[in-house]
Amino acid sequence: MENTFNKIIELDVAMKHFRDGMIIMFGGFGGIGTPPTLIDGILDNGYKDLTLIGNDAGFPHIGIGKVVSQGRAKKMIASHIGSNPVAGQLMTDGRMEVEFSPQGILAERIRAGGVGIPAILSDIGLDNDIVTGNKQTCIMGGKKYLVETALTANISIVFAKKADPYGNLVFDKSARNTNPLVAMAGDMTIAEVEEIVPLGSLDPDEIITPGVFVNYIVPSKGVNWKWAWE
Amino acid sequence: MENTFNKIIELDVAMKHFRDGMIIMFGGFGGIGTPPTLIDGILDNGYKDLTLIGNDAGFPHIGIGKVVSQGRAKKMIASHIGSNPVAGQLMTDGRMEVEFSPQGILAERIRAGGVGIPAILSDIGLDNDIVTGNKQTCIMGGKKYLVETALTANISIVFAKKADPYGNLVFDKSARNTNPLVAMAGDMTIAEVEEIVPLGSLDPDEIITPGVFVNYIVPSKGVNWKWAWE
Amino acid sequence: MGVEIRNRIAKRAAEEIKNGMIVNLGIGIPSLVPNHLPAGTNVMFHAENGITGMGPSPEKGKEDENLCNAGGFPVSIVKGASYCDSTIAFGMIRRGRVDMTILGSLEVSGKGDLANWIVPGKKVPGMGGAMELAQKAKKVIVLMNQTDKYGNPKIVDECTLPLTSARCVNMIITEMAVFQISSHGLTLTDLFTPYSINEVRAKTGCSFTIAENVRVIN
Amino acid sequence: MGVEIRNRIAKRAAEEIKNGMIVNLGIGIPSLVPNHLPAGTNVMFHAENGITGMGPSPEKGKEDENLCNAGGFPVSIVKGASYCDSTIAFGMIRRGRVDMTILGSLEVSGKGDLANWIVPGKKVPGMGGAMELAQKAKKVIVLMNQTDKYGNPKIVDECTLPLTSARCVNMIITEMAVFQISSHGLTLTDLFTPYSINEVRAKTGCSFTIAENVRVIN
Repeated sequence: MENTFNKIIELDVAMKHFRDGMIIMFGGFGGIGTPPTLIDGILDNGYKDLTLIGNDAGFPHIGIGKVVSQGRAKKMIASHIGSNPVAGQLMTDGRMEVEFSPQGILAERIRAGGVGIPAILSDIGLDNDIVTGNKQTCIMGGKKYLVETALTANISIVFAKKADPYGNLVFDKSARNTNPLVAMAGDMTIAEVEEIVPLGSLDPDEIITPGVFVNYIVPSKGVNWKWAWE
Repeated sequence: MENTFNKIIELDVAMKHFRDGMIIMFGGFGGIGTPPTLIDGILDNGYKDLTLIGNDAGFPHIGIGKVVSQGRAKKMIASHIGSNPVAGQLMTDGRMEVEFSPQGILAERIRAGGVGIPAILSDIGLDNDIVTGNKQTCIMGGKKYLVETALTANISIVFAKKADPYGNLVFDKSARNTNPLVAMAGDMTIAEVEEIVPLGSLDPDEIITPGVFVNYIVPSKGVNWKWAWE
Repeated sequence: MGVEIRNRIAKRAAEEIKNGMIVNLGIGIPSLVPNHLPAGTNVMFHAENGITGMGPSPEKGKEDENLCNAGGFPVSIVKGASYCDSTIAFGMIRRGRVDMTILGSLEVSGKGDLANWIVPGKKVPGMGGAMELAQKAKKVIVLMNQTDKYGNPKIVDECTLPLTSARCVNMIITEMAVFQISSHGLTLTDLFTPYSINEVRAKTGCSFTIAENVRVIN
Repeated sequence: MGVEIRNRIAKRAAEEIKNGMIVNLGIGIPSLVPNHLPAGTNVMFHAENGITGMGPSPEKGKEDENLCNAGGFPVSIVKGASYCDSTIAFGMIRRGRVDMTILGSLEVSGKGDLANWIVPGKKVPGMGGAMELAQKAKKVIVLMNQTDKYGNPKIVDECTLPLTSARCVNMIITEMAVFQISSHGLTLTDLFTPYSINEVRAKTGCSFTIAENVRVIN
């Protein structure tokens, strides 16, 4: 494949962009759509003290769950961790801080970070201490709203079905989920893809994430986990 | 075509949903992507005193420009009207009120209305009277931001390349522009489409606007204007 | 709760689904609801992870590793289905385009307060999408047991557990009865055999009125 | 301004475009810039209406009625192009993914204030996407005449026209010279023949420093 934009790299090269203590945002929802090869790379390279931002904590051996289960995260911003009991235990033991955000609002906060909007106003969970926390409020038209701030990350990792050498991405079915949002929110975005196709072979109407948002493309070694339902 | 969801209707039936004085939001950008058949329907049925919300005022004889040129709008919310001198004249003469919003922020305000977010914070045009107007501000992290409120409409009209009977939409090239946003923001959304295809024949990955947001589908009589560049 | 009773609850819930609706289903009993829809009902099932038009679970061995519901379990899709990102899936909810959500609960108050996401002192799993659905779906139906495992009513005057959302539940279906909740409070509308209204009263933690014509369901 | 001079300005601007950049072009002289890029430069031209990867104008008769730039004029696309909605097109700008915008202006101050959208007392056309581009593109290059039609300098100490955005312009290219703008103010870096620095000074409304090695461009 012609590497016209120098975006196609090997896993070990991609891993050099990571550091201990980084804020990493990950695509995926219930394990599906989280890049397995990049996750294994992070584990194999021993990165730790990470702040993880994404929909959920996956399952103990699926998706971002593996990073959490191995104690590599000092903090997580997610909408739930119920599917990963290890995450719950780490939180209870005070070994991982967890900040909860309502699922749709979390997705919007990630998108806001991705499109350069500083915050959105929200009326979700207004009467709920865990949601409101120390969040700023804003009165508009006599009603109170929460100021839900944008989220960004040092590196975003996403999983796609296909990429061309510019990093234009196409996702597969419900593995799309939060990936197009996460792809925009990273200061650097690395996409793990199942297939790399020549420039010009993706239909421009069908591209979901424009390559503008993608810095690097890493070929996937394939989905390598056992599913929660197995 | 099987009309499983009773969404496919004729132009004259669609027109019965309009009223004088309504807030109408339209897809399109520089005339392209604005539904020509629905626009002609609005003109032929004499609807007036409309509030129009959309990217721009089109050209005098293209897109929403025709509605503006015939004096049917009492107000317009847009990012510019420079391509339609008639609009400028109506504004100068005090016959049409115009509220300007920076283009990308206008698009986000429409999207916010579409996804049920009350407002976004913005730092675009903060030092500009025309942008700030009487808008509320919000201090966050010591910085001032504008509260840019969501926009919705009584009816949204959009233009798509293909629809299935559920109203799932696929757009053509840059005629996509603001259409997917406008499609979400209407209390009722009517899509004018170039082609209606059987349920199940659109690739679910390639659908841009889920039919959830589309109430009615009207077959297009085709693009019938002369282009600005002709 | 036995399979038969769960199915009786699910079947009653299925009656609420009308042609053309967009419906979000929680886990547990709600997932049984589609099995009880009359053939030819055009309903689109919605998932928070970005599916409109979910179909039944695939046969074993035919699961698609990139296609799951919001809980991470394999599903299929129907004709007319589409995929979107999570912001759009929740946009449908917040914009009021999701006609109904059917979910389980720990407690519901007679005013319609919903408490289904957290038990203090136990693990805090996070709210997921429960708050958006409870606050913004056009109709919220709770399917649950009349009492908890200690025999205490789950329909109460005031919820003792932290609320997911206040005054959001429109209907409760238990193994004993069906209740509507409006601004006038709780009303019993249906009774499942063999229960009597007095038996229901004994297991309900708040007062309720009785509809004019109570339907009895076998 | 003659075609030759316009092309000289556009050619100099083209030098600023590096491989791999994402560039947004305004109308007028900026639209000539692509003609002066060395063959094989991998640059993606961005349009606010949702195109990444615009190509040249199509041949007459080959226009596509659903494919235009942000001004409504027909364009083509290159390999690797994609379409998106306007929020994403502006998301690219606000997120800092657009490397450069090249645009015209009515006035620019020595501090980099841009005034290019409104002349008070004349028609108010609206700001379009100018504010987002001026505030958020990583580099803002202005291509314009050294003076207005009355001979008054367009590079001024303080803009007299309402600002599009303050302190946003990084570079000005006129028919006489090229200026960089930094926190230290305005610096002349290039001089177009046959003009002298003194001639440029006479037609500039604010002071500027001279770079160590001024390049002279024929």
